[in-house]
Amino acid sequence: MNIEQLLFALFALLTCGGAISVVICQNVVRMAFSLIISLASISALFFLLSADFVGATQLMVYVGGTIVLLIFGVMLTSSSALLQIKTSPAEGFLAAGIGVLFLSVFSFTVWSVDWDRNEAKLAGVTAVDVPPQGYNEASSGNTVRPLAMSFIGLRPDKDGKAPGYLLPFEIISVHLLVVLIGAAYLARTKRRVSAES
Amino acid sequence: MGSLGSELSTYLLWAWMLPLLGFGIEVLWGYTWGKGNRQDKRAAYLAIACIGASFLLSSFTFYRWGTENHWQVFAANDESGHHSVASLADDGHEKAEHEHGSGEHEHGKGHADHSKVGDHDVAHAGDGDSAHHTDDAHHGPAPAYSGTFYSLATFRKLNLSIDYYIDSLTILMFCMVTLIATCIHIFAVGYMSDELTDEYVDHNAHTSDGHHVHRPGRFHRFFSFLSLFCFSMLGIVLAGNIFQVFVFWELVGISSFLLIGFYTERKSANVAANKAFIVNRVGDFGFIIGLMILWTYCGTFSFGDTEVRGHEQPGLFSMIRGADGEIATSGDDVVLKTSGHDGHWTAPADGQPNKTLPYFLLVIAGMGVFGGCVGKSAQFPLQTWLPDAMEGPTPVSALVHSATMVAAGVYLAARFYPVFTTEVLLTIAYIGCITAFVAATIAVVATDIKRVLAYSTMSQLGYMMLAIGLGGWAAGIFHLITHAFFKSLMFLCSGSVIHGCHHEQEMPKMGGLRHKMPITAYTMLIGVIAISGLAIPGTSIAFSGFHSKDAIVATALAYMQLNPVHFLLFLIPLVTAGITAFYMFRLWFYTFTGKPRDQAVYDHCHESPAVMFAPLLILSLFAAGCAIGGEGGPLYQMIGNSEPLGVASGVEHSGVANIALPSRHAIHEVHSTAGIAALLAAALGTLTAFFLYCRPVVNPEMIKQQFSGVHGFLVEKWQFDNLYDAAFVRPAHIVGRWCAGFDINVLDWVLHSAAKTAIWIGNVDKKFDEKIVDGLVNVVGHVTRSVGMSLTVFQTGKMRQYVMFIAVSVVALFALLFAFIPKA
Amino acid sequence: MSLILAAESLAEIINSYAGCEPCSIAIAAVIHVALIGAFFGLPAGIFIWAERKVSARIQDRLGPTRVGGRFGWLQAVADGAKLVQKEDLAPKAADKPLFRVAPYVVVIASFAAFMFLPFTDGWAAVSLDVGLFALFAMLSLEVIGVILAGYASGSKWALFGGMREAAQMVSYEIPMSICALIPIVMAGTLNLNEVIHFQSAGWDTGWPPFMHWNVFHPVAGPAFIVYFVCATASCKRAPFDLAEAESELVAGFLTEYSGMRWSFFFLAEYASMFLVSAVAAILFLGGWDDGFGIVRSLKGTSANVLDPSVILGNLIGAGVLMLKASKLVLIQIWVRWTLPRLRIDQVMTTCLKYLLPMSCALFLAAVVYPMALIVLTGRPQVLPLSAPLTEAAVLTTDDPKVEVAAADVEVSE
Amino acid sequence: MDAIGLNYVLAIGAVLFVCGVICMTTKRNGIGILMGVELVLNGANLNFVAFSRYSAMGLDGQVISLFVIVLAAAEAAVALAIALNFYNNHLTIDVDRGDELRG
Repeated sequence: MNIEQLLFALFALLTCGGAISVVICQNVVRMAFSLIISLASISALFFLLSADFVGATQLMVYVGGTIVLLIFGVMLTSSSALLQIKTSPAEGFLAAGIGVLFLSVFSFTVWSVDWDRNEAKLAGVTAVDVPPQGYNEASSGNTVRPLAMSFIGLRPDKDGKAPGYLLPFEIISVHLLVVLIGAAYLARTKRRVSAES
Repeated sequence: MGSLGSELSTYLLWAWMLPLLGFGIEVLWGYTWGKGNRQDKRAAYLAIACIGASFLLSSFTFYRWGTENHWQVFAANDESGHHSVASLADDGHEKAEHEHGSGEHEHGKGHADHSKVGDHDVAHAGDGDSAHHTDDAHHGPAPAYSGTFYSLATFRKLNLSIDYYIDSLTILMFCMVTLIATCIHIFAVGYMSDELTDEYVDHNAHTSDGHHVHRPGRFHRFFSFLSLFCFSMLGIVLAGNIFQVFVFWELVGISSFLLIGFYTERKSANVAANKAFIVNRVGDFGFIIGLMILWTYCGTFSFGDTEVRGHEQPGLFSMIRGADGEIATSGDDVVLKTSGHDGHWTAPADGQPNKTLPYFLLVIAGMGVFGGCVGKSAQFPLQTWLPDAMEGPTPVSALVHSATMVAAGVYLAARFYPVFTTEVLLTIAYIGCITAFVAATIAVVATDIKRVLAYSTMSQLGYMMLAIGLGGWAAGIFHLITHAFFKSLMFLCSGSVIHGCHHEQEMPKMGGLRHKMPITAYTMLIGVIAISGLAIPGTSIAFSGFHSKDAIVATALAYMQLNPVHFLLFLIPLVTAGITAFYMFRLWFYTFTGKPRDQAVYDHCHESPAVMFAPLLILSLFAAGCAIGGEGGPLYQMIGNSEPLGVASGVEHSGVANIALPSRHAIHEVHSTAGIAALLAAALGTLTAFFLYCRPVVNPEMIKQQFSGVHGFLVEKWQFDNLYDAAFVRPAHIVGRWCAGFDINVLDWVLHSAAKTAIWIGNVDKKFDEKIVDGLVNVVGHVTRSVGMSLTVFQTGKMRQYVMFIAVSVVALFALLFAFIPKA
Repeated sequence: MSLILAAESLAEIINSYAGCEPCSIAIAAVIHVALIGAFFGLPAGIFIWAERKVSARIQDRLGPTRVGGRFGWLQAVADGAKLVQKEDLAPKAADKPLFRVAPYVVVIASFAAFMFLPFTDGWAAVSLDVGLFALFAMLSLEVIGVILAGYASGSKWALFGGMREAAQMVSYEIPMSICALIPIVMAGTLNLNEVIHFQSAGWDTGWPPFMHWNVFHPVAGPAFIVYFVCATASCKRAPFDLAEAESELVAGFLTEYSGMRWSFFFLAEYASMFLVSAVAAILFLGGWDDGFGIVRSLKGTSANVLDPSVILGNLIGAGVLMLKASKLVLIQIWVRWTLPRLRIDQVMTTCLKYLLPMSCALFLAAVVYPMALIVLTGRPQVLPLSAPLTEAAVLTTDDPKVEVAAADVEVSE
Repeated sequence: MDAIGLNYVLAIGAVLFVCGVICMTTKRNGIGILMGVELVLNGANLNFVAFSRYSAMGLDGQVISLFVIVLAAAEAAVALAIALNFYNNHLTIDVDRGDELRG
């Protein structure tokens, strides 16, 4: 049990716990808080997976941005403080059943597939134990430049053989602009139903 | 000369297209111009500019043509020495000698030119050469240039194209038409000036409630029509194939229809326009028949020789007349010559014998085409439309009567001369003769100043036809040209009179106007003298009319000598010449001399503005002098230059009718006598008119009473209108009524009953639809709807449930996958 | 490895002495935590004391004079002692768990941000290429704690304070990040240490070395000012301290807090003040590079990081950085007690209508400026580049490709 | 890190996903549903990054997860605006009230 496994276990527990508590909590703000825990520990997982830029982005965008946004939403839409909208227990049980089914399906998939041999299979190599060609450890912590270059269409990590992501990048930036304007427009529409009615 | 033909054709093409351009612009923008202010004369200026420009182009063409031919065509050839009435014969001879010499050494160059000409200039040039070799005294005329502007389509054998056929006649016609048209345009600016208003009051048209018609002026419309008219006429003149001629023939018809019916509010104008149009259609029917015959047998439309897909194809003339100008017959057929005088045309491709054409069909074709000419230039059976055409504005009458429409008929007759057999020519001669006489007699009693002129036009046209029929080809064209000038002059004068007298056209209401409008009066006098063919005895000093007319009379005389049977063809024209002089002077005296008969008219009338009498002066100049020198003169020589083959040499007795045509030489033999006779007749007529109307010794009224029967008959225009009315119009009406009755009683009944049946069936069908078809459809619809309604329970509108459904279905999907996916 | 003092490397060193890997890592971690804690706590205490003194001077008072000598050195300690003793109570209406957790969130956030701060050449707990980015990310977590505090207190004042704070921080982060990006763009790396290396130069360029600091750059200079304003606002200092505007909302989100939790908030606030100031110093004022090439010369003597002169240089560098950061903090304090407070709408207007456009314009300028220079003078910058430090001191990677990429960036500057 | 197999990470992703789905199905609060969506997205993200770490995917996984994060932020903004409108129209955030489209 080395330190990484330790950290991984810790953050995995935090992640799952946060997610589950999101499901369980009835108070929206508490949900938000547990979501924060979950997402933050996910970003920690990212760091552990040597995807530091993604992790930082996860922190910045999700925890720093999206969640704050959500909490704003909570504040703006709660007609009473500490608002709670209960769901019927029946629904809860049903959902739980579905969840269990889902989880069983996924875990079955996850555990039944031999991921290490996966690429060997894909490569058509049989029986030989091909070590996974992951993102190499040596340059871990240096994903920033390769990512940036892949955004401008270069792929140093794959000797420029793989295509870059220039076009998606542009499209998404335009998309973001549109979303910005659209969200602003949607949000500023006047209240049609007055509080009295 | 880099192919003089193409050069000339270019000029003429422009001269031809400019009026069309003007027309287009005026039609498109004239109205908007006029809208701004009604005083806007841009349309008129544009039209004048176009036609004037084309006149200049024509003149330049004329100049180029002359220089290229070294003006030798104007040289009087040796016969012309004999022509003059009296003592000028000697120096006439000398002139001839001189010209002859020069002509000799000119000729080499001319010959070289012919060989160099790139176009198909062989149709006549070649003949010229051959004629030259046979007859030393005759040097080769300038060639005729024929070619293609634009080939519309080429079907297997038929080649439809826009061709040109340019010889001296074409150029001459171009100059004449454009010049006169220009003058008339200018005149019209003044004459139509009262159209320059928003509220034109038409005193001759009445609305249903009896008021005068008020309408906006149509200045620009008038001029656009004029431009169209000129374009069509020039198209006929330039046309290189008979089909093209036909097209523009119809265009002329249309534009004349538009112009005659210019005052559409007047019923009489509409009737006249329709009459002109329909009567022309009658003639054109014959035209088409002729066209079809020629096409069927000759396989080409073009006059001159054209080049179809590389190899020469002989034109109509070459086919029928060939190299020597004779119609070669074998048995009952006419042999169409497809191999030329110098092997210029390819022989029939697969060595088959020459194509032939039954002789009687050739006659019919000629008759048909001539029928077209009859309709167009108002010859004997179809003449009735012409007087009514006076309904149009006077400039239109001038144009129709002098240069364009009626001239077209004569022009075509002349152009098609080679196709006419002697029988056809005889018919033409008689038709022309009859027309000349009838029209002249009617003109004697007419009182409407324009109608008098109209009838005189008819009779003059008769003269031309007669001349062509008698083989006096050149004489006919000669008269056509001169007549065009003085007739347009006189019409414009009458127009100026009418304008001055505020649209008063009845001569009995006029009189003594020469004090009021001197210029009009004396220019008119020039025209009158010209048409009645007066000359100073003992000299050859005479106005144009004299020369042309006595050329015709001389032809007639010579013809009579050859064929005594047809002596009428000489006598009637002679008499008609007298009558012509009589009624023309009657008109002049009636209008301009004596004391005013209607004081009101007299007081109000005034001389026309300069824009109107300036053209008069120009035209009077030409009317007086265009035929200077008579048959020795340039005009006649130029015409003679494009004279078809075999005319000069005359024709021996031939054909079914056994007719011989006088040779040019024979005509000149009798020239002096004929001239004297014509002069005498004219003088007689003039004196009669003088003593009847100017210094009355006998009161015309008494004569009128004396011959009231004849007078009435004449006033009724020989009952032609009534005759046609009774013969064609009423029967047509009766038939129409029968048809109407049949329609109403039979056809309508059938239709109505059919409709009733349809309705009944429709009702039955409706029942069927409502009960059965709709029933089925409704059942289906209800089923669908109820199913849909039952399914709506799943659409709870609760988003979360949808998510739930999705989740469940995904799980199910995975389960299925795991259950049924083959294990690797 | 110049990351000699970064956690893993330290762990390796220790491991080389004592075999057990986990415990060596633990030891290394503890060392770092202790160090960062020192950096985190000491300045906070000092600044609390400094603030009181400065405010007193500005208000023509004496401020603390009793505790520990005539300058009241130990005032902060005394405050801490007092606060620790206070009862930890939560209002009835409060959402207790959140109410309790909120201060920890804030503290953790600003504490964690220290991980990425290079105190001297290569001495960062975690030296990543995304250093600055991660740092800002951590800082942005702080707002959540504030919001939670405001919400969980179950009181209007607190809620308003929290919302204001949230809105203010979220909106001021944007121009701040953009301005921080300007030196990043110039240096071509997110690694704070490399940014400092980019700014440090020797005398060999013919210019005084401090002229190479970004603050003297025609574009980065204004950016520094904008950044500093935004930084002041983002750690809710006056004149932007709407969150605890006493005159309007008693103490904002702090209203219901007392004792230790309350002091945590203050600790976090001062820590983050120090943090943003340090970042400003690193980005614009040359970080550990004293403006006269001393650190450079000391470090340049040997490639071995354990060489005493190098260590001395690093220590001096750390001191220099501290000095710069503290200066900036003092400026913040000075501003706080000098300027009146803005209205909330004015705060937002200042950010969205003035600072944001300015920062965008500056960013564009920073991108265009080198190109313009290349067009005009043929060189990407006015000052000549100094010879880089010895290989050992420059952060390198074992990935040749990225080396190449870095070279590209170098060239493209 | 290689000591930890890919499976574990994927398992965590699965848990996140399932939690998100359940969240979506059970929460009547619109914001709660939004959080569920975020959870689901994060599960997917985790898988992407994990694959980029453990398989030949290389950086692609990270790039895609970046895209997902950014678009998720955008989606959150729009969803929040929608939620506000919903609240303006119904004076509540209970999504079960918004069943105007019930069949």
